[in-house]
Amino acid sequence: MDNILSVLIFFPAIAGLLGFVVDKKSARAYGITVAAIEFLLSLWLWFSFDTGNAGMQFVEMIPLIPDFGVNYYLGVDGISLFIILMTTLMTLIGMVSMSIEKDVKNMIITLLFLEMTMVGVFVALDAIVFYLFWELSLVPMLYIVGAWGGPLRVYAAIKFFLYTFMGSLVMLVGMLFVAYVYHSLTGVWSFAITDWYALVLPVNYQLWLFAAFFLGFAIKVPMFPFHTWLPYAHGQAPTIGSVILAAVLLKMGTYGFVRFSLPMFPDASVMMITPIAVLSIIMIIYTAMVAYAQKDMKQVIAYSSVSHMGIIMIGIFAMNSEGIGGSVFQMLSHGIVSGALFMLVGIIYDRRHTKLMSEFGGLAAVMPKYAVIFGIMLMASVGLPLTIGFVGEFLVLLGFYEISPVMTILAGTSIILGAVYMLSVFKKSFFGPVTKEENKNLKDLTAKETWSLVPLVAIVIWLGVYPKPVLDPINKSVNAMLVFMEEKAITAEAKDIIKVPQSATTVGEVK
Amino acid sequence: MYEAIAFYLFSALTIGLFLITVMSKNVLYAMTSLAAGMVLISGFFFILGADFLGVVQLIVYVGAVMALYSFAMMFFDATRDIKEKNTPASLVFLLGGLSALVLVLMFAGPIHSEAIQALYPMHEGVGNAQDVGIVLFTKYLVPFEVAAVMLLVAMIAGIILAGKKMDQSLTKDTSVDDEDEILKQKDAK
Amino acid sequence: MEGLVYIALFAPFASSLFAALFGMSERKIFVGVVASVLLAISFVASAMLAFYVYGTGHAVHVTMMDWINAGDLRIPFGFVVDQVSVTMMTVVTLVSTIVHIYSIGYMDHDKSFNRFFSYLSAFVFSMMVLVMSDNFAGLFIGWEGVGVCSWLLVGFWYHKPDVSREENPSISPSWAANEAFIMNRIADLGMLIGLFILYWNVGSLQYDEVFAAVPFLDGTVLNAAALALFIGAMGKSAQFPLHTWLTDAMEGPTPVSALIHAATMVTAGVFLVIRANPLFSLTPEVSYFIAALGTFVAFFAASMALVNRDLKRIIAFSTLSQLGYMFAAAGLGAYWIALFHLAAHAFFKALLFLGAGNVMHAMHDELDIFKMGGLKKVMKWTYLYMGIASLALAGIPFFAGFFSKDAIIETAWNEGTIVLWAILVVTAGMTAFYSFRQVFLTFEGDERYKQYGIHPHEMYRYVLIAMSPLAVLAVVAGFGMEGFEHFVTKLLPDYHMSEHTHHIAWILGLVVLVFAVGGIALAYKKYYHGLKRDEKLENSWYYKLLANQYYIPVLYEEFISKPYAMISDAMWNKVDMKIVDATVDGIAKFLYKTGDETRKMQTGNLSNYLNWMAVGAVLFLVVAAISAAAIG
Amino acid sequence: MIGLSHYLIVSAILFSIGLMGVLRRRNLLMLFFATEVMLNAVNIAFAAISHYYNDLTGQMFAFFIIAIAASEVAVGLGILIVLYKKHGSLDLDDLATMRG
Repeated sequence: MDNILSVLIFFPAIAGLLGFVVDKKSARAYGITVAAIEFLLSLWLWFSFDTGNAGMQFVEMIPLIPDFGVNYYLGVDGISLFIILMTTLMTLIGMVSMSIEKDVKNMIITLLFLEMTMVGVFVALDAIVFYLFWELSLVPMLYIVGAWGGPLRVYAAIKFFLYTFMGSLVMLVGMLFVAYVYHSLTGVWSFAITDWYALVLPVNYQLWLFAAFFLGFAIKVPMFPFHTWLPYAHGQAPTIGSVILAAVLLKMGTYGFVRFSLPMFPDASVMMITPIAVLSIIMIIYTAMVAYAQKDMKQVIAYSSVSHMGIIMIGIFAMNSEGIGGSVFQMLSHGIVSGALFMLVGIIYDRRHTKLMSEFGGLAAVMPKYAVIFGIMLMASVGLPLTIGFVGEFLVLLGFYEISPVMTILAGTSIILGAVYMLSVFKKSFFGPVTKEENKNLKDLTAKETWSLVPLVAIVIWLGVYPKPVLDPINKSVNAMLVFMEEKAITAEAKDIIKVPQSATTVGEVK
Repeated sequence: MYEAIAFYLFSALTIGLFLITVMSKNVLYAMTSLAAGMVLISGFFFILGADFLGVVQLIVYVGAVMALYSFAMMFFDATRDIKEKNTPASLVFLLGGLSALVLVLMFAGPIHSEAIQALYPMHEGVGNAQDVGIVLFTKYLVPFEVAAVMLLVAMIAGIILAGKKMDQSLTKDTSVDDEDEILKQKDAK
Repeated sequence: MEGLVYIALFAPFASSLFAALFGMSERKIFVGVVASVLLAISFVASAMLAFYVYGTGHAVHVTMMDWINAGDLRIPFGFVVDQVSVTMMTVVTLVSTIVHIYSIGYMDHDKSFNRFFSYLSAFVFSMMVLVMSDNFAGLFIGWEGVGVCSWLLVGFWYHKPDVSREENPSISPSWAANEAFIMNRIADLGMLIGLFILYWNVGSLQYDEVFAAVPFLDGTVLNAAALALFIGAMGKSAQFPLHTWLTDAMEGPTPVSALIHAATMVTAGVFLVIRANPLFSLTPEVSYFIAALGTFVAFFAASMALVNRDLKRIIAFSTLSQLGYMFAAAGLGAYWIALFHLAAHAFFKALLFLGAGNVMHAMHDELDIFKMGGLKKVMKWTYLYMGIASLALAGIPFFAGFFSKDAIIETAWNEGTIVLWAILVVTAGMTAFYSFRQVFLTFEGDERYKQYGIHPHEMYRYVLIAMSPLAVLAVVAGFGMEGFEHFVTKLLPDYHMSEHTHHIAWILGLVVLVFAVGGIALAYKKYYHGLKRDEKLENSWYYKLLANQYYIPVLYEEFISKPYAMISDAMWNKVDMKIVDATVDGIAKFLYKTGDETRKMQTGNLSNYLNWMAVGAVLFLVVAAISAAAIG
Repeated sequence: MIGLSHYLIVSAILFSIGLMGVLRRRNLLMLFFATEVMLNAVNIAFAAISHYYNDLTGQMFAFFIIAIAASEVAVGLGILIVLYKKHGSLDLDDLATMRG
């Protein structure tokens, strides 16, 4: 299976096309089967992944527009591998847990197309192919929010689409410019990211390009002050939409920073550490406070998502292996935990048709299983050791401490503020007496819900206790990236700040 | 010296005449001054040594175009002053003046002409008409033929538009009118 | 020996999982029994390890597996059983075993009986991870783990509604649980920062590597690291200003208070300081700060205990006060004395709490000592236990507390910190007074409970038997002091009184004793013969100040919680909606409006179009002219 | 001595006059006149450049412009006549039927 990546991309798409002829009643089963096969394929990808190799693997290259160096160029490394796994897993689990009654068949097809674009973004090694999937991913999401959303769905969907689209257009200009510079320096057209990595750009070019890419990625992340589309999108999206949005789509932004901004513009990245860190810290503290003020349970999770993305951002700009590795790990952790939290909110919404916390209270007594799983996810969200949330957050803060202790302390308040809003949600919804009559006879988790959540709980604990199988490949690729970033950096400042771990400099040493 | 005198004379006259064309309320005055201006422009061409162009200018503009205008004016009531709601003069003079100012400023500046190379240089001792002819029928043959076809098309179009059945509207669908009338008749019945 | 380490560590974990299996089902006695047995196994393993370490003097060090490897960071799940950790292990498992057995009786009417055991065992597991870990990250796992278990257990009766602060100072169990968790998180941030400082300066978080490297580090770095770690310790050990959660945590079931909020978890901060003694002994300023803060808290907490009416809160304040003593000792460099006081305190304080639990059980959850009195008739065993514990707490000779507390006070004198010494001595007197005020008000005097229609009864016999080891230890633990010193100073720096102090030791002891006995005598005089309320005193400002905990919880609420909620709300409604989002929408609206306005250019009149075209042409001309001028 | 600039300036002034005409007039016929003025102004510039750079290209352009102007007049006048017949007026304000 040399072309496993193409299979991963196009299997769901083709299956989605075939889905049009599937009977409406069996659409759901069909979707779950396809998603399950896709997940198994991605597992196979992991098992055949050579963990000792830090470079790109399973590379595929087919020329698309040879005159301009546009190739269908795919590959995975330790950084993207697990995000792909998470994508396929969350799609599968999202489908299993899906509670939509209306137009299930269309939803399944949309989700399968969405899966194609998401996998495509994470495996693309050609900027044009990356951009193509990046923009394509907007369409199914637009459709999901706009067709199955709440009362303000059209507003939310259009806001989501236009906002992210605007950012990515600027990014496209940046990409074209990089290709132009590449052409003028080497005489060859190329859109391959791996070729671009070799490009040493002057600092002022780097700054401009960094800004262009930043806009595209930052809106997607979404960084403060570009975050306001997210609460609307989450607030209006159906549960499955929120799950995919929080788990995967936001990761595209942070993944973009790791894949493009850092290795291509090391000097600019180092120069931008302080502004980005300041934005991220504002994002962490400010959105944590906003989350605390929310009355709607889903909005709390939505804003907490933003807050956690801030942690991921500062980790990326820690410029050392601990920070970046921690960030990539935190992407997975946030994907799984926030995805699960959105699913949990969806479950209570299905029962009560409200997400206002004032409508709940005392649910722990009525729905103990639900409360337990919610509690575990909550603890993972606030970064409790031995859950998946801790590893990433710890590494990120540890990594960033080297850059700036003061900012680390400020960013570290996330562990306090996170606890404040999360515990307040838990207290308002689950603790206290059962006051509302409607809540007295709520059904606990059904088998379907349990089976979609239990794997996530298992992963949350497994990766919290034993993150090594995931952390090692990530680390390897991050180290390799740092090595060439340091080599490539022009300014002395950047060379100084980019810190290659000792274990990566001594080649061949096995610890 | 004569060239300078001629230039200034022609300049002053063309500017004056064209101003009349633009400002006059009477179509006849406007057309007359336009024709006169065009004659003077051909004068410029002669000063500049573009004899053939000057002649063409005279024939085409002063001859053909002006004749067309005169015929056209017969359809309109030419003696009457045109009543029109002119655009506010301030805007006109602002824009016109501004463009004149900017253009003049640009053209008054020094012209860097070192880089310019003649693509089709004129030849010493050869008449202008000969030069033009050679270039026109070699390098510009295709555009020339296209222009010829265009003129032909324009001629036919002019004839069709203004020619036969001039008492009938080309835009109104007469058949519809007929139907309307039939309907009206039916209603009347 | 490795096997024993794993047994000691994982028996509580197994117990927790086992109980969790039945977490949502009916009360099953065997769950409690199995949990207690597993805990006892853990205790036996710990005790065997203690003998092994005592006998051989070698520490047992095991590394289970890698946890986090990233960059140069290597964190394994490694466990070390040395003199310090084995002491803690033994104390923790012993007290836990007793508390587990006790809980079978205490929780017998609770429908969440199984869940309780699951949490309780999980707590013990976390605590074992905390004390046994061979690196700071592992310590942090345990540190947070006990925090979560504490959250679960304090909020165990989560179904109780929130009430006003006047009715119940801790509002509700769930409120208290959240408060405890959040306050601990504040401190945990400090602790994390400490870990970061150590990592970036040493390159490792393993105890042995860090402690080997600290002598070579810069003074500022050491001070920062020590201070940051101590902030972590302040949270867990509820030192001022992060102390309010401890008394509120009394909302949890009493066995929880005994185990977590008296004997084990709250001493984790002290344990951290003792564990990191190579670091703290290099930072005299920070250490002195620790000692001073400890002394202050000892006095501060004791003062609040003087007037409190809530049985459990009095004991909680006394815990706080005793933690202050421990920090004072650790800050002054007498690490082994601090550890000894920690162990001794664990025994008698757990006993005291369990006794209080008996009273509570008997009084149907009534905690106001003004409503008790004369309980000795029905509860003589409990009276005996609480009496012993109070004597030990008050520092009456030959009880456990006497030896350890006396040593701490002596240390303060020895270090020449006379102010600290004086405060500690006065506090010793206050301790004696409030302990016996509580004992006398509960067990002696008139039987006030009768007017509330309560029929108290003694606790089950097996519970009382289970408590007996604690009682014995509270009496005799002090006699093991020399052996203990010999044992732990193999690892910890030895601390000896100077010759001079040694000579006047008996005078110092006598002074403390006079204060202690004086306190008891005062309590006897005032409360032994029943409650005589003094309206004037109770209305005086200082009485109210003490009774309201110096108004600190109210201040926190008024100046931190409420403003935070207000600012958060403003951030959402004003900033996020009105500024950030409005800007985005504003841009969109601007574009839309522009389109709407410019649409009016489409008049359909050719002349207007021509005008616009001319405007455009002229603009282009101007631009061209300017750029030409700029280039030329 | 008369230089290229002189011709260009005259051309510019004539062009601006034509532009003013286009702006000012509402009568279609007068608009045609103004357009002719502009076209002729440009022709002067072409001829002048051709002369001063000794290159025939300018004159070529002028020829084609004249050709186009002639065709434009032919077709345009035809349309004007049709319009006049239909509306009885050549005033643009009366012909504003394209309102958006």
